[in-house]
Amino acid sequence: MTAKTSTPTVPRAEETALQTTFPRLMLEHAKARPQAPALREKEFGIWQTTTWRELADEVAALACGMAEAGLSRGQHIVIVGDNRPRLYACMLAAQSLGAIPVPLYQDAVAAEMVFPINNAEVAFAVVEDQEQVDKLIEVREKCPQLGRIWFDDPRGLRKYDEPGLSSLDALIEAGRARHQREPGFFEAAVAQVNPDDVASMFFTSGTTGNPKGVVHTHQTLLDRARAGADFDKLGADEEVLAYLPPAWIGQNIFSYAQWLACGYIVNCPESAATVTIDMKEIGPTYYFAPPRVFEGLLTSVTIRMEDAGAIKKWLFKTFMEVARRVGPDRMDGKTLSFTDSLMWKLGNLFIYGPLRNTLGLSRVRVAYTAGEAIGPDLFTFYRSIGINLKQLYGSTETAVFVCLQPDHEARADTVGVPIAGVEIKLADNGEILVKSAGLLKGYYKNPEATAEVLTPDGWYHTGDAGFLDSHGHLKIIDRAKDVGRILGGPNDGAMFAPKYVENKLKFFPHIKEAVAFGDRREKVCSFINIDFEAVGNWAERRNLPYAGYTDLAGKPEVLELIRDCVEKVNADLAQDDKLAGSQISRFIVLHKELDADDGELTRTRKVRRGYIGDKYQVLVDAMYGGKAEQFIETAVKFEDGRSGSVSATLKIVDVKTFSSVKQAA
Amino acid sequence: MNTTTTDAGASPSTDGRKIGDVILDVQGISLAFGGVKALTDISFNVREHEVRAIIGPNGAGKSSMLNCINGVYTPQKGTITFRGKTFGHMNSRQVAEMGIARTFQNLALFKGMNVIDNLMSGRNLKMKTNLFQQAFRLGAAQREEEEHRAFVEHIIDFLEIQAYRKTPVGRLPYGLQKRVDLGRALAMEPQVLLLDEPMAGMNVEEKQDMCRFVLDVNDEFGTTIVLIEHDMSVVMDISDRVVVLDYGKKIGDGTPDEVRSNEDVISAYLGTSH
Amino acid sequence: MLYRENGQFKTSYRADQQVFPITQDRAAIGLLLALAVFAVPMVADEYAFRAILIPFLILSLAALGLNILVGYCGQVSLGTGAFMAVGAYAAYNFMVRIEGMPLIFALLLGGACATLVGVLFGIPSLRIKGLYLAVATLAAQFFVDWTFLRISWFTNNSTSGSVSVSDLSFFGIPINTPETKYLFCLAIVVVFAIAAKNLVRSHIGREWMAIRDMDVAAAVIGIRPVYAKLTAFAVSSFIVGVAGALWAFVHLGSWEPAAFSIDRSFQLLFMIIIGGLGSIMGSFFGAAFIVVLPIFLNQFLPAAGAVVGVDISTAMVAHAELMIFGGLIVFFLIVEPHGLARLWSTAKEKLRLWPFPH
Amino acid sequence: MGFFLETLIGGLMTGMLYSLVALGFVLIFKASGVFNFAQGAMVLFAALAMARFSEWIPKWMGFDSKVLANILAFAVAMLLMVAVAWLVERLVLGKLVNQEGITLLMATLGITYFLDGFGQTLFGSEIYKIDVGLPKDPMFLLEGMFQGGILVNKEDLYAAAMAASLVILLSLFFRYTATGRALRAVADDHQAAQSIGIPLKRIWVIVWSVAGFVALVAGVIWGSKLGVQFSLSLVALKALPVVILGGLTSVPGAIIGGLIIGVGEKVSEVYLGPTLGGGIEIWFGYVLVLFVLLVRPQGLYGEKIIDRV
Repeated sequence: MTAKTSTPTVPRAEETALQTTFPRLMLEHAKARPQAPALREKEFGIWQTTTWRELADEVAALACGMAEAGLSRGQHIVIVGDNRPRLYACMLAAQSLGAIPVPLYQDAVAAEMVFPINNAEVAFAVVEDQEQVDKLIEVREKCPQLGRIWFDDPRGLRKYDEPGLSSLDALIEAGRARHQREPGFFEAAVAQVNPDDVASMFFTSGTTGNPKGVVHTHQTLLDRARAGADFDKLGADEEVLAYLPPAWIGQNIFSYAQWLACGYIVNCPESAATVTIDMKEIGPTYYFAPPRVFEGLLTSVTIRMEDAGAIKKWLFKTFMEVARRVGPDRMDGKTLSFTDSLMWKLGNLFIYGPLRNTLGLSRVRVAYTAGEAIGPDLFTFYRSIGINLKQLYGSTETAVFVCLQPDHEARADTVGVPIAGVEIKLADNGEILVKSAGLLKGYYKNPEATAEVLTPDGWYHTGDAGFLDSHGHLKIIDRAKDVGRILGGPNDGAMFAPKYVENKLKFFPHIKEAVAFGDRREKVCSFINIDFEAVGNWAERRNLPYAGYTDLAGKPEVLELIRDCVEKVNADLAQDDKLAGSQISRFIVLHKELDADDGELTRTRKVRRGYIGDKYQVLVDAMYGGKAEQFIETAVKFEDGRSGSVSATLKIVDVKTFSSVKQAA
Repeated sequence: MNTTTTDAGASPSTDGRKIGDVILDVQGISLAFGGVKALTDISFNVREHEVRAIIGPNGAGKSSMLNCINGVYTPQKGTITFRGKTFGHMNSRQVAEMGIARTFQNLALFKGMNVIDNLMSGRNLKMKTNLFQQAFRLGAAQREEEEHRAFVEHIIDFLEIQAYRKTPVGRLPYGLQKRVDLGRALAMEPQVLLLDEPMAGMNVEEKQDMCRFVLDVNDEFGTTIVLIEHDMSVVMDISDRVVVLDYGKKIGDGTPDEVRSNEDVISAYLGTSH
Repeated sequence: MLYRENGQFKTSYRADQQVFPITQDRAAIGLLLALAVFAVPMVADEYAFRAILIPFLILSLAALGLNILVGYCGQVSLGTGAFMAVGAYAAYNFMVRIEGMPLIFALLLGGACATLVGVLFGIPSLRIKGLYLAVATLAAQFFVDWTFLRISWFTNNSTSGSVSVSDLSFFGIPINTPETKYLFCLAIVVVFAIAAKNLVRSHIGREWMAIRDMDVAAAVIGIRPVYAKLTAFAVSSFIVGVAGALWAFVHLGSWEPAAFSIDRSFQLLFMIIIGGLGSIMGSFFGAAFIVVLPIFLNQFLPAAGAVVGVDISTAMVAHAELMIFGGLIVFFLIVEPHGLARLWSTAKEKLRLWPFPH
Repeated sequence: MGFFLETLIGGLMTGMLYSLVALGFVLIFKASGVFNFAQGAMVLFAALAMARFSEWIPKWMGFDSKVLANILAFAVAMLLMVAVAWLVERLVLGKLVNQEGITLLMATLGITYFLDGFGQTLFGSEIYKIDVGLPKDPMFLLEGMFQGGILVNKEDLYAAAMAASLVILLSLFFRYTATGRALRAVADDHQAAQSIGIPLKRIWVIVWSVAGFVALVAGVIWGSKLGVQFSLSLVALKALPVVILGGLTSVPGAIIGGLIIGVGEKVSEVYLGPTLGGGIEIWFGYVLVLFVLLVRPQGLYGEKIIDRV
């Protein structure tokens, strides 16, 4: 393939200073500022603080203990659990020994853990609590090599007599003893770890087939972590709330790699139920969330405002108007007219400030969204109330940081400029290729997969289709492989970018998920999942009675509501002749929510288009077969693990499409 | 306090702890209000570390029995022996000091206080600073407050009510209020815990939770538990021995199985609607 | 709305247990105190001191004391006036009978005597509850009234039955100008308010509230009703007694038993009902309200009357006052039994959640 | 001896009047669990109304038959009291259902203040006379037995007689009329009463009206004795200990209590007064009650309270 565009490598500062490892960084912090807080966890009602010194000691003990237990250089150790200080300590401990922590999703079912554990011949595991222990015990006979399991929270485990199962307390005790005997051992071990040794392995929940273990070294992770930190001038005084799954590289970068790179403070919430409270208390200065979280927040805001008194509603409406008008300009650093800035200041006093406060975002200096595209309304909302929300582009394989949006240059439809140390070029099929010091070393024990994404000359195939716009900002259209062609029909040969379409749909608060079909077909059709909370409220406000999700999804009024959204999308698509062909002509509002437990979404809630296409074949055929409605029965798994089935007869809705602007003109 | 517990679902409550000797012995208790006989000549005993249930139809005198044990009512006849000490009647304070705590059938929380304060009030026996120290929060008083707060926080963690810590108990849903009630009793670090219909008026999940907590308490802290229930099914699963009362008389006593097969009990229960 | 609580997290129980855990509140209260100490003396004139500020402070103190008994421990007392009287006359006797008795000690000793009497009349509360107790406390009221009226020893055999004190001083600082009197009261009130707050948030306070909310449950967890109730009576009467002494010494100067009649008792009761039962701050709200309202009416009603062409006599104003008080009591009992304090805290909650309603 | 009997009888007579006021308390407490502090205010209010209307009505209607005037005034005053009863139920009690006794007590304190203010605004605050033609001249009894006989104030005698007959009347009313039985039922158990279809609200209005009637009579008697003025409302404070002594819920209790305290305070005043410096009656009743309560927390005739858990 030949490079279409290419950005020159930006020469990177302190190249050498980066030649370090996570454990070394920790020890440096412990030496430089032993009393400074490294971690906080809300437990027993207050924020219990761990200083760098204490952390270092704990890690030393853990490392010695693990060494005692036989964990050695190059071996893997799985870490399963929520964000807990001691689990972080365990990762550091493992890395101190040159071993490789493999964080797994704590909400994964036991079966999903078998592959990673066997794939990496894992013999050691550190888990959070009884729940995880039970899972590992369950998979044990499938993974005989899994010899030792340590747990953080002993509640409920006192009477388990499972071989090799013991508490972290015990481990630390053993470790302390070893540390007594061989005081030098720990430092020596740390010294032997090189920046180019493998630091961690992250299993990417691939949309198809087995997950792939992405191998990263201390060097790759730290290089990107530092680059990101430099880009937004992160310091040691940042406060971060660690609330996303640690197994996800995003979380791992923000509350682990950058934590050690910058030495800021990571705070762990008390429990899933208290995250919002804890968020409000901590008020992070550096915040990261995938769009769905921001979406959730916004939805809750709108819903809570529904019950507000007339005056408040009026204030809210008026000042959100102002915000929409002047907020973005303000954020982009443009100078505002006197009245505008005055109005915004008023709004800040009455609405924005309090809003930021109740959301826990008052102190945010930098907030990122990534993982998937974010809706323009959503994005502008946060920026307009004075939160410096920006997009970033990257993936597990690139150690996250590829592109970032500089302050004052954040757009909803681009993902920013390539940051220090990143080269970008486009393949002729529009796929984005990346080269940086942060690229994965390869997929674990999977050379062919590695070969697919890594060219011999060190370019990584992101699998995304996109281009750099006139300002040098990267614009993503879709997954390269998903970009298809319309076959036959009026738009024959037109480009079909399903993800792009789906996102445009999902940007409407009432639409939760969307799945678009159209590759090698004559027109585009789509499945749609309503957002139960939002649409439910919408229905209540029109006192439209409904009995549960399926019923609501079937209501003609709701279908009308959705149709409007879809038409808007079509009108929008028509603006861009490249994408005009992707307009949606028919859709079905699904009778059940797409769910990861039913395999319809990935653990990171990305839709598995292919799988869904097969599962709901009848519906797809019905849409293309021109039927008006279609009966379907689907098996579902409930929260509590029981399984049952839901059935419904679904209306198929036709939507108006627009002729491309270009053609019209 | 050590908050490790065992999951009731995973293991029956009897293993992991061994039932000891008789700790509480009730002999020939009779109680009457005016003319009305509430209890007639009730005798039974409770062994250390066991879960002992008192069952019977509504109005069988179960609560009255409890109220006699912890000194709310004074029985006209009979004695209660606790750890070898025999009493005709005790006042509630003595009972509390001896390490007997209880929960109440229809919630008796302190409505005006939040969860923490309700639990803290359960620590009053252990708080020693005088008025003056408290008035000026002199070191001792401050320290005391902090220590006991820490203890109480462990109970909050144990009962999984972190999210409601500072909520006035009045605002909590019924099931949670029951939990707080239990928490207040636990705050006393009791040796014997009297539970008055802990599952009354609860839905299935709440009942399961409560069962788990009860067994956890019994299991973790070796607390002897005397509980009243009129819902047989619950009792039979979690208790070691059962006393059956009907119209203030004892009509059965033994293991759940023995009781289940006891004619009088069956008739008593068929006689009442459940 | 004004609250910005992000970053105000607590890393110790001490920090979590402060009276005002929120920075903004601490700031506000600090500001308020500063104003009271520095700004007020500059702006207030003699009338303001004599008619509003000093009575407000002293009655707040008395209400505070009563609130501990009624609001926190749930023991209704209609005899508060009596305990004030005891404080006043006891303090008086210490002053006149002991050479060079410092004012502050006289006040405290007055409080001590009130404590004794309070505990004495509190003893029935161990056996009798609610209404019966309320009436029993009236016994204190009438008996004490009578005592100071008829037993001339207490009034130092003054022929007129009225007694007076003069040239007060606080460790050499003469307390003779309205301003000094005001500051003196302020100081005492602040100290007592802090102490009271500490008590009600310590275990004794929890014992009181436990008795109030559910006495059987309280007994079962080992709280001794005797101790809880009597301490409540003691603390309450002590504060009330000191307030009484202040009222007599600082506010009145010369007085007779009528100054502490049953009407005073009711007035204080109203203060805590309107201000907020079981709330320290409520005591101040209530006092402020009931001190200011009559003054307001005296100004406002005649004026209003003049507008509609009716001339309103002082008697009518007095009657209107009675009616308005009566109406307000009923209103608060029905609409907001927790009084102004609750309104205040709800408002505060709303501000914290702003712009959200809940 | 003669002198003692005199005091005794005097005591009994005042006692009778206490009982009358106390009866007002008991009625209301039985029926609505409200300890009606406002009873005294109602007495004052009723008396004021009576006094003023008996002046005004002849003026307005231009006749001067004292009897007629009194009858009309009495009727009007009674109507007023019914109105008050109705308003109290509508505006206060109806909104405080199932509240604690103490809250209700405080509410009636509010009512007291309101009525005092309202009454004096309507009828003025000077001292007024009620003259229902009670003979004022003294009479002597048992002159044969003691020399000089026993001096008894006729007025008192009539008053006591009226009081007594009213008391009897009411107890009969309670025992034998349907409303009376309904009242008792309500007193025993509100829910139950409601469930068997007794209209609580109406009952309450009735009770308060009856109480108003009692207040009126008391007001008339005391008024014609001492003249109608603000201090009249303090009669309530006299009656409080009587009620408590009697045990809140018991009609006979109220009567006995009244007599005991009436006699007690007269006798003590006469025999201890001089030594203690007089004015004992101010507190005698209360201190007596205090001690009785220590022995019988529920008063002489009250039911024993058992805490159920």
